[in-house]
Parts: sequence; structure tokens; C-alpha cells
Amino acid sequence: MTERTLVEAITLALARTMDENEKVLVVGEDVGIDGGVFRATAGLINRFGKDRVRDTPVSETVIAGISVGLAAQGFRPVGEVQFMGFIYPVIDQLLNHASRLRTRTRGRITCPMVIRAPYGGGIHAPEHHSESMEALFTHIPGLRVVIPSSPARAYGLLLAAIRDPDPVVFLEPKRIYRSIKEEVEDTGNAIALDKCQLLRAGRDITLVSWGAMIVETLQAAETLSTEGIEAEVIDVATLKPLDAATILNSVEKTGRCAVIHEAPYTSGFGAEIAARLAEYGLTNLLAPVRRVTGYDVTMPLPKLEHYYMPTAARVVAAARESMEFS
Amino acid sequence: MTERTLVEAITLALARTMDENEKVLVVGEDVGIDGGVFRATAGLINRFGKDRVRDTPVSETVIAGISVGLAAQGFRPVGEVQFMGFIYPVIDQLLNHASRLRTRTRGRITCPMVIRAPYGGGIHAPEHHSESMEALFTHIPGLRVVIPSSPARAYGLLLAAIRDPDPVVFLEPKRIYRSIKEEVEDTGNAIALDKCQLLRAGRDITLVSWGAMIVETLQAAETLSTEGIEAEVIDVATLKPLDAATILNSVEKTGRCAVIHEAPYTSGFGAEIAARLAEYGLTNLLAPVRRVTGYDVTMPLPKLEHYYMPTAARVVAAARESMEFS
Amino acid sequence: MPPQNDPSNVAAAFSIPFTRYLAVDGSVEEELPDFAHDPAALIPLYRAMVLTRIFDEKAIALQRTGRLGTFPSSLGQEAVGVGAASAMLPEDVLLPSFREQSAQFWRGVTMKEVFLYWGGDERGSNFEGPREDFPVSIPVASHFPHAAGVALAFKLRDEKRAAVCIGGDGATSKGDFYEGLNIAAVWSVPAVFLINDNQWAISVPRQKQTAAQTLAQKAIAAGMPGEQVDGNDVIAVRDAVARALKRARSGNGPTLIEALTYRLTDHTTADDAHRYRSDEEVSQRWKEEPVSRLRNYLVSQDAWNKKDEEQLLSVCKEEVEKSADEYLATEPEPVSEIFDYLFKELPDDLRAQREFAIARIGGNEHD
Amino acid sequence: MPPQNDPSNVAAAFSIPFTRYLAVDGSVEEELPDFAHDPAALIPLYRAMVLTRIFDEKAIALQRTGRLGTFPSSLGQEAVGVGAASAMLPEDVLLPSFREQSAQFWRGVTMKEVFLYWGGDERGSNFEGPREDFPVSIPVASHFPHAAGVALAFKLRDEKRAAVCIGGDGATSKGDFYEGLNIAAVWSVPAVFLINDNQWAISVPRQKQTAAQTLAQKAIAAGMPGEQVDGNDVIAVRDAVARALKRARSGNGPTLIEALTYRLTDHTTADDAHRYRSDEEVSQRWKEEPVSRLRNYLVSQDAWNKKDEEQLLSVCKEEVEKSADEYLATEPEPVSEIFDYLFKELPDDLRAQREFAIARIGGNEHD
Ligand SMILES: Cc1ncc(C[n+]2csc(CCOP(=O)(O)OP(=O)(O)O)c2C)c(N)n1
Ligand SMILES: Cc1ncc(C[n+]2csc(CCOP(=O)(O)OP(=O)(O)O)c2C)c(N)n1
Ligand SMILES: [Mg+2]
Ligand SMILES: [Mg+2]
Repeated sequence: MTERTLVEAITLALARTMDENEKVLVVGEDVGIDGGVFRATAGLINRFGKDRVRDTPVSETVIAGISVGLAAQGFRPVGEVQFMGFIYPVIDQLLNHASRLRTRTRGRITCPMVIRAPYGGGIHAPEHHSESMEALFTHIPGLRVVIPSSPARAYGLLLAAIRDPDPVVFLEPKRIYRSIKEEVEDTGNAIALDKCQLLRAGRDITLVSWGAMIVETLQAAETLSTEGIEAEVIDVATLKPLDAATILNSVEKTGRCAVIHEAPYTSGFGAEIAARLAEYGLTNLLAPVRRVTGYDVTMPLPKLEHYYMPTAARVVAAARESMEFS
Repeated sequence: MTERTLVEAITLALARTMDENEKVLVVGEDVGIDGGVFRATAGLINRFGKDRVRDTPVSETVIAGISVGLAAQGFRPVGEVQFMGFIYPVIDQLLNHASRLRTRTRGRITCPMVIRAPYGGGIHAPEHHSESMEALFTHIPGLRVVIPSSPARAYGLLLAAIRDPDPVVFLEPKRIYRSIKEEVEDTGNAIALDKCQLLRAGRDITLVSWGAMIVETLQAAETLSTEGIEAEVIDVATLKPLDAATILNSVEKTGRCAVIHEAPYTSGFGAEIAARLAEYGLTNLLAPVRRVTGYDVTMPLPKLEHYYMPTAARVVAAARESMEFS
Repeated sequence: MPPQNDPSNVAAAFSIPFTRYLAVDGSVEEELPDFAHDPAALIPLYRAMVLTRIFDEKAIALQRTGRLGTFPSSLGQEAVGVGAASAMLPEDVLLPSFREQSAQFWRGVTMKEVFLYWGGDERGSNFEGPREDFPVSIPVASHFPHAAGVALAFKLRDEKRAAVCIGGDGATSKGDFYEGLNIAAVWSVPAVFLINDNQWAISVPRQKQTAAQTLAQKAIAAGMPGEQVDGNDVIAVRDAVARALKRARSGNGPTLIEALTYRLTDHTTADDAHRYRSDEEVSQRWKEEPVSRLRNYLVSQDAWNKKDEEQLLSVCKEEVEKSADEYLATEPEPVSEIFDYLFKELPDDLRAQREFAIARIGGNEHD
Repeated sequence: MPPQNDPSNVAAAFSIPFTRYLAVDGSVEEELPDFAHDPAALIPLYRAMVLTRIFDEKAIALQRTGRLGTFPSSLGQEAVGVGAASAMLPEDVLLPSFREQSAQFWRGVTMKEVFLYWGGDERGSNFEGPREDFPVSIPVASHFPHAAGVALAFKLRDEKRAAVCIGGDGATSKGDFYEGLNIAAVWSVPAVFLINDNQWAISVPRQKQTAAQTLAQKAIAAGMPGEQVDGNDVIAVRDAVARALKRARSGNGPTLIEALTYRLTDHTTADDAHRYRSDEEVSQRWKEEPVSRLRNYLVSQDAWNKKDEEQLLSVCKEEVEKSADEYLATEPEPVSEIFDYLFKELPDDLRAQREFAIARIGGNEHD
């Protein structure tokens, strides 16, 4: 029985897949001897050598672009981007190449690669380090988007992402890199890449979230429980493809739903979930869907950051409002 | 009285603003003597000179990045990106700089710039030329996203975009660049950047769309009318900031809504509109919101492109289903 | 010129060599490299250039009559692709831009496939021949980092193979061009980067792309060798690429080659070059074009005559027509194909969309 | 070395000059440039470097005690920013990366502002002094195209001003670095690009960024002059930047300067350099650092003595402490400020969010 942090679980999954498949490579800035700015790749270079754990120059386009070339040749590159603020050049490679190589060659060339990046705020990081732009990736056809919310899920989902035959964007909620410990055994068991995770059963309202906001969401569920409101908590985990059925089924039961995310409100992935409910769950809805999200503002620097971050209190308030609606 | 195409209206608005404000510059690939690959900047270099109509190298990052520098110095650059498939490197500059310069300097440096790009499919263009990725831009705080759907609206909205003191992404539905003509006088009258346009009044269902899909949406409305279904048609026009009130008010009246867009389904901007309805219009909804959109697939090459494009028939079918719902 | 300074303190110095064997009129300027000693050995190169030219003509004709999409002719630049591809081994990998059909044909991509691609059919990139070659890259320069990745794969597997990446003069202005070169050099991977410097990027002339005197010198930024060749001399192109491939295979890292040539026609069928350049300029450049240059040389060596030429033209035309017919006879794919290659296994949400798409068209192509 | 070829055919040749005036021990190696003839004229440079060093120490101390965010010290690299800024005119515009506080101070950005910025307060980028200077650029190299844009503005307005852009050795690997240089050169705008080559990009040593021998030679790719200077010799940095600024102002276009220096401490307070480099390497480099080098020179010229030094240290410490106190005493902004500078006029949908945000916290900071 070993308790691990989320970032340790990432390292474990990387080591596991590198061990089981010599085609797995790690590329990124400072992933080698430094072990990554968050230590996610710590120790890998000693264990697997510098051919397979490769420090790149400061070139995010290259991290993605070289991975496309490697993947086309049968390797399974896992690229690390240091912070979400530096991932945008990667969109070009993901959208124009990685996500479509299989379809544009009708299966001749494939692109099994993973881009990992920490995301989100709340750790008082410098400018451009705290954004939550996961929604951008969910609009790109041919891409999987995965976000773990606990050490065990990080381990299982990353195994699945690396073993997957197609490109995956794997976003890591850095606020909880070290704040939660959980038992994680190196079982090699992957978690399916197209299933939401039910974290708490409840009958009154469905709270849907992912990443670090799962913490506030579960806290809110506890608070609500003391008031007699039993929330069902769903961790989306695999945003794309979205397992809408699990969410719809839950709301069929509860009749109420709030979606919680850190990203800005407009066109955040909460919109997609609320939209699915408007489309496929309307008759089950007893109250308006609520979105508890960041504001449509530039992520503030640390001094005002706390104003931006959704809180458990906001989730509780939204849930109460939903319960009171009639 | 002059009838003009949409692309001619763009040229007219560019010329108008260049004439009225010497700070307005045009930068982009082939915008000079060639007049742009779609002729949107035709004639401008002769009229305003090569200092103000500048051919760039093949460097989209530069088109956006140099515009940031120019805008910070009080110019009003209008950058052209040739096709949506080449706009992704621009996201980095828009998200990390243009959209936040004002807020990160607390108003000291501002960024009045426009990035124009044609988008959308249906003209049998080569690979990477036909995508509809407008939703990506709507998630970026501090950015305005504008899409015209007719020559007159293109003229008025582009005037407003260029005169706006903040950055605007202006996406042009190239399928209707030349297919519709409309009277457009060079009045200098701008159209507000935060108002949906009501294109057709109706009592039974609200059809919400933008860009080239407005054509199919209006066609569908005509067909529905022959069946006694009177659709209200709203052109979102300014996706960000979204004028949700106009849509919510319409649905308050009609009780039914379909959103139509060419972009892929998941996390398309239709999600945001459906989500607003689930949040703020739920009690008015008599039927599930419908999204008539592209599929979550890579934009097909021309031979299969027609399978991808939403059609008037699909809009009609969705509206009928909505009407029949009870 | 660098700013004035004490010239004795030189941190680094560089030069960019230039290679041409055949003068504009086809006469020999420098001693020919080994592979070109026997003129007969050059006939396949000649044939490949002629075939491409005839293919391009046909493609334009098909486009003009609505049977092909926008098409980029390689008129005048056939020596670049043929020179490069003929220096490669089958097991090498080509990563072409959109104007290198001449290289693709040599590599075994069929004319039917290239027609399919520009006709808007993804099957055109599912090459039966060179299975590992990349499809053409439309987003300018975005494939340069891929080439570094492919080459790295070879290096990691200790294979004596190389990646050959071709882009235009416009491509050298993009950040990914530069990033691709930089990583290839610092990781010393077996890649050859070849610039088809046809003097134009749509309407923007070479001089407006960059202030650099040569494009080859962009190699210096990455710390790799750069050289310039006459890109209308297929012998020079093949020679330079062959030398670069040898370096690559011997573990000495990548090379950048700039092939000076000229785009003799419109950018694509969607372009009208008359808008931005003069007929005089173009006719001057016709004097330097690669097909007649090599033909003149072959004729001067008694290795080619009028009859050979006539026969070649008729054979090539026949082949091109046959391929065009095959292309035109190709049944379109069913709608399901827009879903079925997106992922190895179709996720559930796409399955529903796929079913809807099929149901909606029923038996018809269009609903 | 380029591949073997006939050396007589050289398409282009280049060299990269290197400049140093003060040897490592502070002795004069080359005749000093005009501005440095009077040693007393160098005292402001010395003072600025010392001030920065004391500021950096204080910033680290504040970070360690939880009163400042992650902070990038410029220890050992003070000559780069001071040399550059001291060559600029007030009306020029500085576009710095995140490690150039020494340049910012010279330009009139206050220490309080720099504390505010790294303390996580946007007001730190609302400089009271140089109103047109850019805020620091965190995304590496993303500000290089901005510099070209600012410089183009000067050129279009026919102003004799220049943009000075500073980035690290890591920045030279990014596409936007290269694209920014290329456009600046082809449009011949008055910009100076300065690389603080401190040998490390976090844990990645200079040799793993690029195979290029020098970073200055990356200028060749853009067709602009490039030169290398000893970045621990503030005289050399100022001299090179001054010459480049003169070129820029005379309409001769941009220049790239590589200043060779060394990052003597961790990348930032979030880094531990012991993980990836040896103490020996670092102690070697301490011998070359810029502050004692200039001090040795000044002392050798009788322009500086122990008393001057003590006085300077105490004055600087006082100033730094005073600024730190001002910073720490700054009232945080209200929540409304996260909305109020996003657009010139707040759109309706944001107005609602703003009201909600204010209402939700009521009288409290946190809800
Ligand atoms: C990134 C990108 N931007 C813009 C375009 C549109 N475009 C297509 S070809 C071309 C010019 C390319 O010039 P060059 O690299 O010299 O190649 P050539 O067409 O001359 O072969 C442009 C700008 C593109 N395909 N990709
Ligand atoms: C585009 C981008 N990628 C990654 C980072 C994370 N990061 C911060 S500083 C740094 C290294 C920069 O090295 P260099 O340019 O040499 O500057 P130095 O830190 O040495 O001053 C990296 C990779 C970043 N800020 N921007
Ligand atoms: Mg070209
Ligand atoms: Mg550095």
C-alpha cells in the first residue's frame, strides 16, 4: 500500500509505460536531469536513458511536431508542455496534423502521441501560468482530451492515454499535484478513456466537474449533505469523447445539475455539458442548469486570483438555488 | 444604389476606415498588389500606398505579433490570415498578448487590432482551407469575435471592428463572399458589436445561426413557413460578447430553438447558446434545444464535403421535430 | 555588413557554396558527378521531369473543366523534386510540400493518387507505394518538425535511413521551418531539408520574404551546413541531395539545400500571376528551365534525339490519360468514411453521429 | 563544415565579430569607446548593477518569506540590462523578457512596480516612468514580433526612435524569435535584438538549445548583422547596443547582439540548479561576473574606493528597503479591477459577471 500524490502517480504511469513499451519516449523542456518543472519526469532519465527522455530546446511547436514525426514512425512520444500558457503553438500541430493524420491518409499513417500539460490556477504562479483552456482542445475532431482529478485516476488515465493508438491531450490540474495523497498501486490497470467517473452518489442534484475543481465540488457536496441535499458528483475525466450518457442518466434521476469549472464561462466545456442537457435531458430538468465557473476575464495575477477561482461556497449557493427552484 | 458582394463590402469598409483614419494599416500575405487571395484588399495598395498595405512573408505569427506592436503604438492594424487553417499560430499572440495587454498594464497599453480571416467549407477548397473554428476564439477573454452574414452587415460590422479600441477577430464566411449581392452604401455607419441581428420574425421557433449558415437557415424558415411554421431567425453576428438577451427573449416568445452552425458539434459555439437557454431560458422551453451542426470529424476533402455541411433540409427536420415535441 | 568592429575578433565565420553543372544552354560547366558520367543514366531523370510536366498540364485541364480542385502546377521546378527523389533510397521518407508531385511520382506515388488528392479524395494520400512517405503539407512549413521526428526515429533505431523534407521559399519565413531545422541540427538527426526557391510565394517575391542574401544561409542559424544549387539543373540538385544524404546516413546530421528555380506559371489554378509580375520576367526565366536544359545536354551527347522525344511524349501522355481516366472512374467513398478513420476505434458519441449521417442521406448522395 | 564542394563557387560569406573591452580581472583589453573614457562616467552603470543585485537579493528574501511570488534573479547578468538601457534614449521602447529588471530600473520603472509585478499585482506593469515600454514577456520570445511592430511604427512616423528587445538563449529556439527577426530585417525597421546568453534555459545548457556555434549567427538567417559581446563587460554591451541603435536610427535596420554571460543562481526561486549543474562550474563563472569586473577597473583608475563602495551599498539597500516597504504597504485592488481593464468599455455580459463578483464577496475579500 503506497500513498502517492497526483504528480507521483503521473511519474509512475510514465515509468510503467516506458518499461512495458520501449517505443514510449518522453520529450519536453527540462524533462531530463531536472525531472520537469513539477518533477513529473523525475528519475526517468536515469532509468531509461537520454535517448528516451529528451530535453528539447524552448520550442513547443517542436515538442508537438517532432512527436508527430516519431508517432508516424511507430514511436509513442509523450510530450510535456510546461504550463498551459505555452501550449497554444501546439494547437496548430494538433489540429492540422496529429488529429487528422489517420483520417487524411485513410489509416496509413497514425499518430499515437500524448501531450501533457499542467493547467489551472490557485497556486500563485506567475503570469500565463494559471489558465484553464481545456475547452479549446475539446473542439478539435480526432483528439482525445483527458483530465484526471486524483492520483489513482491520473495513473490509470495516463496509462490509457499512452497506450491509446491516437493522439491525446492530457491536462493535469497542478493545484492538486501534491495536495491530495491516495493509494496508488502500480497495477498496470488503465482507466477507460471514454467514461465519466461517479465520485459520489446522490439523489437531489448532479454536480459535474473535472480536474482540481473536483475538490471544491466534493466539499460542496459534503456541506450540502449536512443540509439534507444529497449531491451526485461526476468527474467528467474524459472530456472528449464525452460520456454524456452517465451525466444524462444522473440528471434523469436528480432532475438538477450544476457544472463547475475553473475556465472562463463563455464557451467553457461547461457549455457543452449544459447544451447536452438542453438537448437530451430537457424533460428531466426540474431547474435551470447552473454553471459555476471562472469569469470571462484574463486570469488575474496572484493578488486577485482568489476572486477568480470558483469556490465550494459558490457551488453550494448554486446548488441551493437549484433546489429552491420551482 | 450599389449592389455589392460580401467581399466587396469588406473592401469598401477597409477603404473607408483607411480613408478616415491614417492609423489604419492592412498587413497580410498577398494583400498588396495581388489584392488578397479573395481580392478583399484589391485596390487598396494603389489608393493608400505600400506603407499602409503591407505584404508580409508567410508568417501568421508575425501578422498578429507585429500588429500587437503597431497597436501598442497607436496604429490600427488589420491583419489578414488567408484561410482558417493557418490561423492557429495566431491564437498564441491573441491569447497571451493582444487580448490582455490592456488589463495587464491596467490600461497603459492597448491593442486596437483586427484579425480578419475567411472561414468555412462548401467551396471545394483544398485541405485545411474549409474549417470553422470560430468557437476557439470565443473562449478567449478580452477578445471580440464577429461574423457577418451579408454584404451590408459585413460592411457595418467591419467598420465597427476597425474602430473598436480593443482586439477583434473578424471571420468571413467565404462560401458567401460572392454568392449574395445586396445594396451597400458607403455611409460610414457602423453596426454595434454586441447585438444579435433579427433577420426574420416568427412566433413558433427560434433559429439561431451565423455566417454562411444563415443562408440555409433562412431557406429552412421559408420552407417551414409553407408548412405553417413561422420561424424567427437570429443572426448572432457578434459571438463574443454574446447578446444573449435577444436570443432569450425570442425563445421566451417561441418556446423552441435550434442552433445551426457549420463547425463541429462538440464545443461549437452552439453549445454556448444552448447552455444559456438551459441556464436562463429553461422555463420557456417547450422542446429540447436542437443543434444542427457539422460532425465531430476532420473537415472532409471536397469529394465528401457535402456530407459534412449542414443543410436546409436538416434545419427543417430539426425544426419539425421540435414543433412535434410535446 | 555587421557593424564596424575590430575585425581581428571573429567569433565565427561561414560561407555558402553554390553548385551548378549544366549551364543554362545545357553545356557542361563543371566536371559532372559520378552518377552523371553516363548520359544514358540521366534519361530516367529526364523522363520523370517530362512526365510531371504533362501530368501538370492535364491536371490544369481537369481543373478548368471542373473535374479537379485547385491545383498547384510545378512547371519549371521539376528538377527539384526529381533531383531529390532520385537521390533517395526507397527506405528513406519524403515529407513534401504541395508542389512536389515530381518527387512523389519518382517515389512510387501513382498519378491516380495525386489526382485523387487534388480532386478532393483522402484516398489520394493512402499511397500504395511509399507507405511511410508523408502526405503533402498544405500549411506552409508545418512539416519541417515532422521531418526531424521521422529522422530521429531512424537514429533511435540505428537505421541508415534519412528523411527528406521539401518546402518553398515562403516556408523559410515560418517559425516551424526554423524550429524544425534547429532541433534536427542539435539532435544531429539524418534529415535533408530542401528549399524549392521558385522566387515567389503566391504574389510575394523572394526579396520580400527575407533580407537574407540566400535562403541556404538560414542553415547557419541552426548550426548546420547550408548550400545553394541551381535548381534548374537536375544534376546539381541530385548531387547536392545525394551528398547531404550521405552525410545524414553517416551520422553527421542534417543539411539545408536551397535550389534556385522559378515558378513559370500561376501559383495554383486559383491564381492569376499576371496581376503581380510581368511577362518579360517570366519569358526570361523560360530560358533557364530544367527540361530543355537537360534535353540539350543529352542531345549534345547523342543520347537523345527527336524520335526519342516524340516517343517519350506520347508514352507519357498515354500514361497520364490512363491515370486520369482511372481517377475519374473512381467511385466516391461512402459517408461512413468521414468517421471511420478518425480513431482506431470509433468512440460512442461518433457512432451516433455516423448513424445519423448515414440515415439522413438514405440512398442518396445529397439529402 | 559545409559538404565538400568546389570552394570557388561561394554564394555568400559571413562572419560574427566579438567585442570585449574589460578583461575578466577588470584590466583594459581594447581601447575603450568614447563614452567610457572618463571612468567617472561609468559610475552610474556600476551603481545600477549594484542596485539590481541588492534588489534581487531582497526579492528572493521576500519570496522565501511568502511575501512575493516566484522571482527570477538576474544575478551575474546585470551588465546586459544596464548596458542596453544605458545606451537607449528615453523615447526608445524597451521590450524585455522576465529577467531584465536592471534595464527596467534604468528606464525609470520603479522598484516598487517590479515588486508589485512579481508579487502578483497588475499595477506593477502600469509604469509611471516609461509609459511606452512593454511589460515583461513571460512566454519566451513571444515579444520579438512586437518589437518589430513597435519599430515599424517609428519608421512609419519617421521618428528617430528604436525598439530594444531582450530575450534569453532559450528564446533563440522559438519560431517567433526567428519570425520577428526576419520581418524586422526585411522591412528594415529600427530594432535592436539583444540575447542575454546566460548559458542556461532552466536546466537546459546552451549547447542543447542549438548546434549553432554562436547565437549571434542566427542574425544571418534573417539577413541582419549579428555580433557577440562579452555580456559581463558592461562597456562592451553598451557599446554594441549603442552602435546598433545608431544603425537603427540612421535607417539601416535591425541588429542582433548576443551577450555572453552566466546565470549565477537558480532559474527562479522555484528552481534548484543543484539538480542539474555543478558547483564547480558556477564558481568558475563567479570569476567573470560583471560587478566586480567593473569595480576592479574603477578602482584601478582611482575612480572608486572602499568608502564609495560602502556608501553605495548602504544607499542602495536603503532604497530597496524603502521600495519593498512601499510594495508591502500597497492596498490590494478591489475585485472590480479584474473586469475594468479588459475592454475600454465593459460589455453587458461582463457587467453582470462583475456585479455578481462584487456581490458575492460582499464586504469580504474571500467568500
Ligand atoms: C501557414 C500557411 N499560410 C498561408 C498559406 C497559404 N499559401 C499557400 S501557398 C503559399 C505560398 C507558399 O510559398 P512557397 O513556400 O514559396 O511555396 P510555393 O507556393 O512557391 O511552392 C501561401 C501563403 C499556407 N498554405 N500555409
Ligand atoms: C514559450 C515558453 N515556454 C516555456 C516557458 C517556461 N520557461 C520559463 S523561462 C524558461 C527558460 C528560458 O530560458 P532563456 O530564454 O535562456 O531565459 P533565462 O531564463 O535564462 O533568462 C522556460 C522554458 C516559457 N516561459 N515560455
Ligand atoms: Mg515559392
Ligand atoms: Mg538563458
